[in-house]
Amino acid sequence: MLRLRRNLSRKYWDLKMASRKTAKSRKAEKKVTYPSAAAMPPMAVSSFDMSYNHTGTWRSLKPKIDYEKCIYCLICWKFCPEPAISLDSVVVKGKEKEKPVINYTYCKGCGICWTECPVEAIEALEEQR
Amino acid sequence: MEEIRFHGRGGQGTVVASKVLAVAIAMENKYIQAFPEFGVERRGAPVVAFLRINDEQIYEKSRIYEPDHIVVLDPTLLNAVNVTEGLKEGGWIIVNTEKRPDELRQLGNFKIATVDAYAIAAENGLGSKTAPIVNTAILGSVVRILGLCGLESLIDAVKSEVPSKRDQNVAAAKESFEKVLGFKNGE
Amino acid sequence: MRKVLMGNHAISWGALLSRAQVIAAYPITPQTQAVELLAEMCAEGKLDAKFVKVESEHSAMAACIGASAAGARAFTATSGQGLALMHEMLHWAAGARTPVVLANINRAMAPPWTIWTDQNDSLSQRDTGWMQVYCQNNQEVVDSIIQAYRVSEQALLPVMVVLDAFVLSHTLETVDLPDQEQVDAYLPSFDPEFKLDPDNPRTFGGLTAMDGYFELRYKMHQSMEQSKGLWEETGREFGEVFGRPYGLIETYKTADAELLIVTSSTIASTARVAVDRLREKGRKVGLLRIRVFRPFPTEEIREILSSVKKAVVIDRNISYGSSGIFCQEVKAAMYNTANRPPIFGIITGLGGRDVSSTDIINIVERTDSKPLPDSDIIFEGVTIQ
Amino acid sequence: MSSLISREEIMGCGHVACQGCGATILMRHALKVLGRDTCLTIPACCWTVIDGPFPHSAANVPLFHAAFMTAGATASGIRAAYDMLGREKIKVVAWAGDGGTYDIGIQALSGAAERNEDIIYICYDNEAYMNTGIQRSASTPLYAWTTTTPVSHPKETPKKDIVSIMAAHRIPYIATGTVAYIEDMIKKLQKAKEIKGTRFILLFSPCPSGWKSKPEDTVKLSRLAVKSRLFPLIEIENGTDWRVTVRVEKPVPVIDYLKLQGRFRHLTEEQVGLIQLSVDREWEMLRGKVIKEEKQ
Repeated sequence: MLRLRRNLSRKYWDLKMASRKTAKSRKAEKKVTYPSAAAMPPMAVSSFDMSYNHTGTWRSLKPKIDYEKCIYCLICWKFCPEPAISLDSVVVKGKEKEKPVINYTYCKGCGICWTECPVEAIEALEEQR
Repeated sequence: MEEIRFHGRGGQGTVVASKVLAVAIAMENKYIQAFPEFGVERRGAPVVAFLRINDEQIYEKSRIYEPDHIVVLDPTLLNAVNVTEGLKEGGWIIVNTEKRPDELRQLGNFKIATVDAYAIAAENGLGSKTAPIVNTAILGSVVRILGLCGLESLIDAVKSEVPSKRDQNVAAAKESFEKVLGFKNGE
Repeated sequence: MRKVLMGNHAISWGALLSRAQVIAAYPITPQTQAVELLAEMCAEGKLDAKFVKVESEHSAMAACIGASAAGARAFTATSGQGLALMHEMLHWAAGARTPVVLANINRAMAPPWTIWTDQNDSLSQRDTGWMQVYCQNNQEVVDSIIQAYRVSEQALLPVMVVLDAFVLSHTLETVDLPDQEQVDAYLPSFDPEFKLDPDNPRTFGGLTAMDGYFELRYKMHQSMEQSKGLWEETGREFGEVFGRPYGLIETYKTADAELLIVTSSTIASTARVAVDRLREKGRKVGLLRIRVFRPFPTEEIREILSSVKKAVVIDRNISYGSSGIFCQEVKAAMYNTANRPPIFGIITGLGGRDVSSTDIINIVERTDSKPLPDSDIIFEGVTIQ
Repeated sequence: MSSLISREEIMGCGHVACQGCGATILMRHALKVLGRDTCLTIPACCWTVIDGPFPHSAANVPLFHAAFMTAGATASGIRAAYDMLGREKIKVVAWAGDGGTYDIGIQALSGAAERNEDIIYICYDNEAYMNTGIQRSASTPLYAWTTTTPVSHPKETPKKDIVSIMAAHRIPYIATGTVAYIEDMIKKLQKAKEIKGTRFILLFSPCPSGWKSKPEDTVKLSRLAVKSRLFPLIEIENGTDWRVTVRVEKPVPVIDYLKLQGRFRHLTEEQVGLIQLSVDREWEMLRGKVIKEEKQ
């Protein structure tokens, strides 16, 4: 019986195992379109992230952080829906702080950051195109 | 192939009777097919169950129109429904009744067997006084008369298929096997 | 192990022997004993599975799909209205390529209320992407569920194992239960390549633009086509291991047949008796049983039908305004062939009306005087006047 | 405040949510709390689209797109599978809109809750069918405009009280949350994570496209909803122990919230008054149920 199991599994399942890839979501430079049905997985299963989609192009107003005014409260970072604000580390007045940095590749210019900023340190500039 | 039709009333265990007999016969390596009259069984209403027995696989999947034998679990059904409908000439009618077989000559040119299954069921405490459950108390007779399987197989089937009062049901089946009265009309 | 089982319990045993891991089901007459026994098997630990006692058939299939996508072998059983309620999710299971197995008990659709058999419930799901297997006895129900998982998990398409209400679901038959160890060897555990796994996070079924949907559907069809070979192979190997071979179709006395009865389910079983009785009368009659309806065994049907003088297709179903559904499919399969016999399409047994071997003999004999059918749809047994 | 928030971003950039989408801020923070050992199932809703097209996804956790009415059932099935496969630690989360929760999905949700499935069901509530183009749902508030409740016949019935419906299921944990009070939501999700059984989280999710509000007002609107007592932040244990988690001392008039949204532009003074009355009445009813009010 064990032999039969092995035979069967070789026949049907080894092939599948061989094609198994450990691919996690990969970064994609552009929208992936499979060249053929044969190249596609059997079902609509994702293999790539959304990083190709540069939503910064949606923006008509561009937020600009004035780090002179910034109190490093991180409210802008907290409320960013993209998230297009990442945290950098800086030393301010001898203290290590987390500094919000806007990633313009993805910032859609929604304006939540400049609306919520408690010290009006974020300016909305007309997008130059 | 032999085909048997069971007549009873909802709640009497008619379907269980056909099932227990089917299991008993299957133990002796025969093919069986047992089914109720497909529908909604209601307590007290007349019900019918069918049983086919064959040495080979059974392909016919229709209901039984011309049974070889009839089993009647409730004597009052003799007046309520046409129990002999389609019964093949010379077939057995096995009836739960106090009467002797020759008192049922009016049923026609059939072989008749009787057993007082109510009394047997009551003695063994099966069901209530007003509604004794007679399935095992008639199956002993069926096995004896029709010779479909041995009493031992029936007892094993009763043990495996009847959920409660196993010993009493086995006793009822044995008693029924002993007490059945057989009569061939015209003889 | 030989056992006496009703069709509903054959379903439960099929799921148990296949080691289903998640069962999600909702009760409906005439399926109830199947889920009752499964619940008992799970509660007693005979079957190591989780039974999700959902609040509808729609949810039953949704839960099966979720479970299957997460990597568990999922099972459900339903009938008639329940299957109709599942319709959306049947598409979902197939489209998501989740190898769920479902036992459907053919129950005629309401209104009026009815609980007896005909095939309109399952045939209404013809185009959902489910494979469909029509069983003729309780033995085949157990065997087909086991085979269904093997085919399904390779083809990544769900399978519906179909049986007649009451004629099988509530009928006790002698069933030879396969040995668990042998089943384990025959059916390896479910280990899908793509599953919901935090270690390899993927999104399933996301919005697909016009660039991909068509190809994915093409692949579904392709898998369906390829599964024909899988069914043949799986059925043949089932025979080697368990002594009961199966195929897409089953033939009986077709070698020299001039007239062929084509049908499915339990009518096919009864038709075998009719063939024997007609042969006793000197008639050269054969039987073709369509076991697997999706994928449709076009080639097999062509090969056999092209050598007979007449074919009678018996349908326990109807496509209103057209004809019997098996008949349509058989005719379509034959159209592009050179030798096609006249095909008589018979509708009978709707709503569970009994079909005996005598009825089938009558159907066959009524075609004797006719070289061609008077109509594309012939009703047998309906009281019209 | 920000120490509560994980610095790890799970939800990725490039998703296709509208500018100022509340539901995206909520997802971002929910995933931060839930962590990577989470499996999402999402029925038809805005997030069906937001996540991105095949073969892409912004979720970065396993995600199963489910049929509209099946979030509760699909999550139940995934849960059952993980339990059978020895992966009990994975958290199964249904993430559904108000349509998929209040309307078409309520049966599957109620079924899952009654069975006390070990799942977290999160409804992000933007008060209408936004993904299909702003049609009214059972969650749409009184007098609001939607494309199926035009200004000549605005919605005549109040928003369905889904929280009470879920409380009636006596599930172990229910909570409400919103964008402006992210820390409150984080604490609730952290608590929910540790509880077994069905946990229901209702997240109030401003939608600039559907509410005809400015994208930059998303946080402000959610704050005003809480401060006007229109959307109280509460939690309920076992369906019986109600608590207000963010106490509102001096409520702002509801008009402050309404006037920022185009969907309420047509309101008469009388209608505004009636909305205010209903908010006050609901608040009194809530106070009757609450055992404790907490200061934030």
